[in-house]
Amino acid sequence: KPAVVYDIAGKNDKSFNESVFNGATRFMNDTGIAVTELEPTNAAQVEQTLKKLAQRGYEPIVAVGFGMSNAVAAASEAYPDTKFTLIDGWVMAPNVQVVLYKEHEGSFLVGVLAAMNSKTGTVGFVGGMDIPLISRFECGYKQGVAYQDSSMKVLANMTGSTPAAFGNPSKGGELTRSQIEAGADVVYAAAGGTGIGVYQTAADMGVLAIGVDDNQNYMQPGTMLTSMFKLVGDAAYDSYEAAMNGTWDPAMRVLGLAENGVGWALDEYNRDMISAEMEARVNEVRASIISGDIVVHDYTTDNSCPI
Amino acid sequence: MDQSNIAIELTDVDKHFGAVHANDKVNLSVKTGTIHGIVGENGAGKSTLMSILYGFYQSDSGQIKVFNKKFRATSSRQSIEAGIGMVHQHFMLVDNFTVLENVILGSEGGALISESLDKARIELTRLAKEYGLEVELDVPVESLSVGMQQRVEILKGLYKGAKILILDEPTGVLTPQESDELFRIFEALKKQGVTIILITHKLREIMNITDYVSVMRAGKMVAHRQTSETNPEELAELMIGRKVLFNIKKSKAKSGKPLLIAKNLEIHNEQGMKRVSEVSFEARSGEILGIAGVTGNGQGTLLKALAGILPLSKGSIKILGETISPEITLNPAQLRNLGVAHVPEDRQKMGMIADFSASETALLGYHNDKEINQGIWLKRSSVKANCQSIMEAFDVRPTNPDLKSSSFSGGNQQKLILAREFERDPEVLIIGQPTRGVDIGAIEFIRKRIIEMRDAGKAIILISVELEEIMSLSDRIIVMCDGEITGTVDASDADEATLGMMMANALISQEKSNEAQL
Amino acid sequence: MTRDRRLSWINGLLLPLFNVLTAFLATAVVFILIDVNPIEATKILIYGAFGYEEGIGYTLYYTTNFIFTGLAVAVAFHAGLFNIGGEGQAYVGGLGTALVALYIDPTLSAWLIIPLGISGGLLFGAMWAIIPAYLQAYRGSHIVITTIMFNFLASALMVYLLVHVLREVGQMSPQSKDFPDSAWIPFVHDVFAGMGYKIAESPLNLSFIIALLFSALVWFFLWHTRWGFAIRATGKSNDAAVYSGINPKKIIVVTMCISGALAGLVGINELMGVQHRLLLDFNYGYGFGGIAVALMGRNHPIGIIIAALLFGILYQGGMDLAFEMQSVSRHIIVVMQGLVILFCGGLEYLYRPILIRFLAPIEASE
Amino acid sequence: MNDLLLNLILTLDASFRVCTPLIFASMAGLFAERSGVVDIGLEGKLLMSAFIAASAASVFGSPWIGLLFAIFASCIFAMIHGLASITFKGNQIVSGVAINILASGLTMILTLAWFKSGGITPTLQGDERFLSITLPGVDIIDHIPILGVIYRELISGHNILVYLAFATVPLVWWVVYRTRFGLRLRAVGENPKAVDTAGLSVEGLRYKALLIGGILCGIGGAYIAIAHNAQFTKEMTAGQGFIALAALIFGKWHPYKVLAACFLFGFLDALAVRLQGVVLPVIGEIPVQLIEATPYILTVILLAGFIGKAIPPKASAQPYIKEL
Ligand SMILES: Nc1ncnc2c1ncn2[C@@H]1O[C@H](COP(=O)(O)OP(=O)(O)OP(=O)(O)O)[C@@H](O)[C@H]1O
Ligand SMILES: Nc1ncnc2c1ncn2[C@@H]1O[C@H](COP(=O)(O)OP(=O)(O)OP(=O)(O)O)[C@@H](O)[C@H]1O
Ligand SMILES: [Mg+2]
Ligand SMILES: [Mg+2]
Repeated sequence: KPAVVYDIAGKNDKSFNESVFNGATRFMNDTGIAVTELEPTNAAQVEQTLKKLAQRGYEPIVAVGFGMSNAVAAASEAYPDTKFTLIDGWVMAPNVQVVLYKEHEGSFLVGVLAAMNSKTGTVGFVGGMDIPLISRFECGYKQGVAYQDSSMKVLANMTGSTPAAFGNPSKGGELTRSQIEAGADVVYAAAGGTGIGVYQTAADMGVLAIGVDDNQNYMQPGTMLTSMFKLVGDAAYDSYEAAMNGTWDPAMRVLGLAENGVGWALDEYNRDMISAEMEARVNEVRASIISGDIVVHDYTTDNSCPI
Repeated sequence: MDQSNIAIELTDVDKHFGAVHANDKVNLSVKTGTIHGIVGENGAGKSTLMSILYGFYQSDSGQIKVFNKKFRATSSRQSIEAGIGMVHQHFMLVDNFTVLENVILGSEGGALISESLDKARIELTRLAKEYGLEVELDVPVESLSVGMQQRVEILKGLYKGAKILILDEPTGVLTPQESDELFRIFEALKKQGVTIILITHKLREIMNITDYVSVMRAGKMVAHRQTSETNPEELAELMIGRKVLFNIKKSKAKSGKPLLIAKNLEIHNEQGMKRVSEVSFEARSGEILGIAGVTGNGQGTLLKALAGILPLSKGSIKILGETISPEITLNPAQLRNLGVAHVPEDRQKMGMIADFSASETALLGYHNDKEINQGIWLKRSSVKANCQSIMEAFDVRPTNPDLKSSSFSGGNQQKLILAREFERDPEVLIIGQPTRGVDIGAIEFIRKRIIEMRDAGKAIILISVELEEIMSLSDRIIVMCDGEITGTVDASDADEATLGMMMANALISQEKSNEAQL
Repeated sequence: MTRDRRLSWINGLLLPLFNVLTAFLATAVVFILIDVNPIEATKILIYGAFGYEEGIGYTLYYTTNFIFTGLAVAVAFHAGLFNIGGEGQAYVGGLGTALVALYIDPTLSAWLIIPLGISGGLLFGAMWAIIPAYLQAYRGSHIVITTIMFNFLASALMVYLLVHVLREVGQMSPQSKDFPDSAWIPFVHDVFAGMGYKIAESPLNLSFIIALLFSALVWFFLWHTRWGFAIRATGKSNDAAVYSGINPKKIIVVTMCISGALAGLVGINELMGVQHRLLLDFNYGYGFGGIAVALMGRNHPIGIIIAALLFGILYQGGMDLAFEMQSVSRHIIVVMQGLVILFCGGLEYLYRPILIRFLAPIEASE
Repeated sequence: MNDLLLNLILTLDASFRVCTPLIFASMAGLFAERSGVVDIGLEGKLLMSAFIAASAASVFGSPWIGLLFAIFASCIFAMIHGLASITFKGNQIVSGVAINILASGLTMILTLAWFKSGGITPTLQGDERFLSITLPGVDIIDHIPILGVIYRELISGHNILVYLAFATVPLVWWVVYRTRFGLRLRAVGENPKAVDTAGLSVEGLRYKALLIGGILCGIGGAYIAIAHNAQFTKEMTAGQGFIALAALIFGKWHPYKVLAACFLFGFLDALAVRLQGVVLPVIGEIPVQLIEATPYILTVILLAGFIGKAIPPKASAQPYIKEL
């Protein structure tokens, strides 16, 4: 009896809740097993929902988003025999499988790609809510850009400081506009729903944009350079599958380029925007990150960015 | 009488307001081209009846004929079109509109106001000439004196082509001079064949200018008279259903030491406008000091300052040993503790709180008293008991402390307020308009009580727009105008004419100052 | 029964009842529109709210918050003030509570820490109300607008603090570190366990008792002290207040402080009671809900408790609804809330004419 | 220097875009409050009409149809407010709050019911939305130094609704101060009894005012969803209705002053966007939150004193009750 609990942003956030949703749907289609989905409204309800699911014998229960850490901690303590999978969050418990991503690595890659595609020597970054998680994207991206071309300028903005900042396309659009007007010609958005406005404006003003979390290349074909995907959908899928096959284990999973948990999207939508040389370069960088020749700094380790 | 010249005919008009039966099967017929008076106690139903005629309220039943045509107004529009104009007890003007704008409102003609304004300007200047209703047309009405505002109301009616003009207590706020002016206008209108219905409490006016008079009591129409064939005493009796004596006899004042000495007061009102300057007087124990004057000439402001509501800008008040000055101020609470009682001019707005029970209204200003407070606890039981007793003392009906203040009639509300202020045995009493809008029966009662307080050796300062009241109560009278004292007379040798003159010649200077302001 | 009594019955009881029913009817229509069987839904909702111990616990836990904000709005109402800043005052009040809980010496006894935490909430809540109050009293600027502004300001301030000041390094979500156990208000299920009864776990904690306590306090304060009298007098008539020697400006400031303080108590239930840490948007929706609660409760503590309970039911039952019925979005609760506020607040007099016509006709008085 | 000028122009340009919905909303509020009805439901009306506009536009593939539906939806909400505050004499602020909450709930439920997605409508392609129009003669004037830039960046290149917004304000002024309706509107907001005794319908006037407000809000909402953006996303109005309300008070209920207020707030917003992340000499980097809060802080400060007392129409927020 698998279940999934989305965070406050809801499952249709066109961003990572949605890709979990896709993962769950995929599992349903493949196995025919129904996955119970829930979208609680506030902190108290998250915990309540998790406990209720556990109490009714649902498992594994996938919890989406950093916001759920406390709730999962409480629920897993109350129901020690229930399997929980927490994506993006952090809990220390024997029955909780924590899935984290090295967004900085993926961002590094798209940073490189952005640098290669910029003619003006300036690229932009639009973050959603001003929290370390997003700074991690930003920092990785900056490192990538600098790695490719240290003379590059990166304009970075956060949309806001409340969760609403993940769903404010107007502001996103304005931020993008200001960055473009200030010279940016490639803009990377790590802003959930806000990204929609970013890609829209980029398209309107004919500059390139980079999607995030899900593969968002389809959203503005022609101006979407690529997307820094983060396969949270797979995390959910795997968790369910493992539970089904009895191979589920609570070990923490930190997924980076190596594990192909993050990466850059190349599909029919952006195929002909990516030259062979770009592709080669990015893959080369990817390789050396995996091999450890390049170490990408993770903002959240010390809440600071070398660049 | 023959039907041809009947302007208005009401048959069995009936109206309820919630539980209040405001009009009870009222019949009335008014002859074209006459001045028809309507008298009655407060709450008798006069305003309601007229408002129904004017289409402001709708009657529950009964029928109305105007110029012999059956007529039922669902809004004032029909009444206006039928040729009825009304000057309400409380003016219906938009304060921040100019006179002109107020006049055209509702009958603008075109969809754009510019030409309607021009049209109105011409028409009004004509009317003004014809009836001597001169008003400045382009000033906001809030800057006009009450008298002027009333003219605007009359003009509104005439401009809309009124053949029947209803005036609800028009003279309540006017000086004798202004009233006479108004009556002159009535005559002019009458000559033009305009029918006038005049609601008033002042029998003098009825006797002087009406042709017919109808009397209402408790929602019923109790009598119709030809004015020439009746007299004030009869009317008064019809109104309240018993005899009343008009001027209460009072003994000579035994005035003692001054309890309140005001020196060169200068006071600004809430809006920061200077309303009182260079005013000095003293109030002695055992005498009533009357302050006469047209409303809006500073008495109101003076009253508030004496009661501690407004601060002084200059001068000083010595009161019961304390001294108030621009520097040292005492708030109303502190003054009450000293033994100063204050009956405010406006009972509805200041004196009471409509939604509060009588006992809570009776608590206003005294809620900090020792005897009703125990620590932080306000003892409602003693509050009620206290209210009960003062209600009995002043025969406030119904004698029920739990009743909402608003469910008392105006006069009873007034009595309740007086009771509250008198019963705590103060040394100095500051009283404003004690009987405004109160019926004769209540007036008599209230005035007696004021005299009693005087004879009990209190110092009383009395402000009233009713010259007759001032003269019958006061021992000394000062007349105020435009914020200054324009005369001081001993009650014994005061008469309406002289006082009127003192108020009036001031009127001229007031006009001046108005011009100065513009 | 006299007509006045009938009227007071109509206004005090029947009207609110009819209004709530209408709100639910309207909700039923919405359900049908998104083809969900309203009867089913209602069953689930009611069961979810009362059907089992845990559900009741949650219902009362939500109720607690609404009592606090409802009281806050009501007190302001009595002074003729419209405080729609409850949202922000609750938020900042929570900060006060949290600061005490976080920085006080945890070894102190809970008997000391918890009262201090409560005072912290009261103080900070009041603080957040005092500026709009001052502006209203001495600058004549619309309290409705200033309080709205302060809601936005509160959220900006809190986020800044949570992101840059109170969050511990490495912690992803903007939230403070946990409160020490000595700063936890006991859960009701723990209390019962202590007494040997076993009941289901729920966030319901002793803050609920505190809420009832404050309801009683407010009642006494408004109707049985001279200050309450002064407040109500000012609310009814500014002139009469001045005439009575009351200083309306002072009253405005004081009342708003009380109002803000009450709203500030949401923090003790949410933070000291349940979350045991300061986190984002713990106040979400309670401030505005309080307006509806105060209105439905006719600004009287008893009424407020009842109305708050209704909202508790909506929240908890609605949660279960979303849980049981996949096809029902959690946002249906928001719609219900809107409808309740509309019919119990904005359209509260919808039925008055009819009710009066039939139940208290004029003849009844004569 | 020239660079600074360009930046200024671009910021102003952004201000135009940002303040457009504020203008529509505050003008709507102006009609309501001038007639004596307080309307804090502006936010809700904006949100609802934004949603409806986006839905209709994507279904029918035309922004104009989207606009019409938006206006319709907003008017329905306006009428609900009217019913509550005019006919049934309820509390106007509460009714406004209700409308706001309803809107935020309904938009979510309906997106789910209609588009199987919580709080998002399909992205509008190409001319399914209002695109920016280039005014004639840009390339001619372009050669003139500063003027050219100003014309190209500032005046030209907005979508039609932006121009409409700025055309609306003088129109509103004219209606309020020059027409019979305006006269009656101002009167009913100051002293409804006077209007009543003049034989006019107080309720009728107030309903008209709210209806006009509904239309304006509808346009404002449509702008947000299908002109400034290319689809609806949840809570996308993000408090602009409240800012508009502030602007209304700030502008003392006078069309031109209100316009100024709207533009100021729009400018602040645009400036904030550009100041973000910028490290200023002495101050250093300004926290996002502070910038975010600036318009509110400013409003409060201004309310506090610089504009003295903002005196609303006397009868505003009071239902007109004739008999008890
Ligand atoms: N606007 C109103 N709404 C409801 N009831 C009212 C209203 N005005 C007056 N009343 C009630 O009508 C009754 C008479 O009011 P009113 O003030 O006319 O009496 P009054 O004639 O002035 O009293 P008195 O004759 O003693 O001076 C009172 O019960 C009062 O509460
Ligand atoms: N709008 C109203 N709603 C309820 N009751 C009212 C209303 N207007 C008047 N009444 C009540 O109807 C009765 C008649 O009031 P009305 O104003 O006609 O008396 P009146 O003769 O004009 O008294 P006054 O001499 O004080 O003006 C009073 O009891 C009054 O309180
Ligand atoms: Mg009366
Ligand atoms: Mg009258």
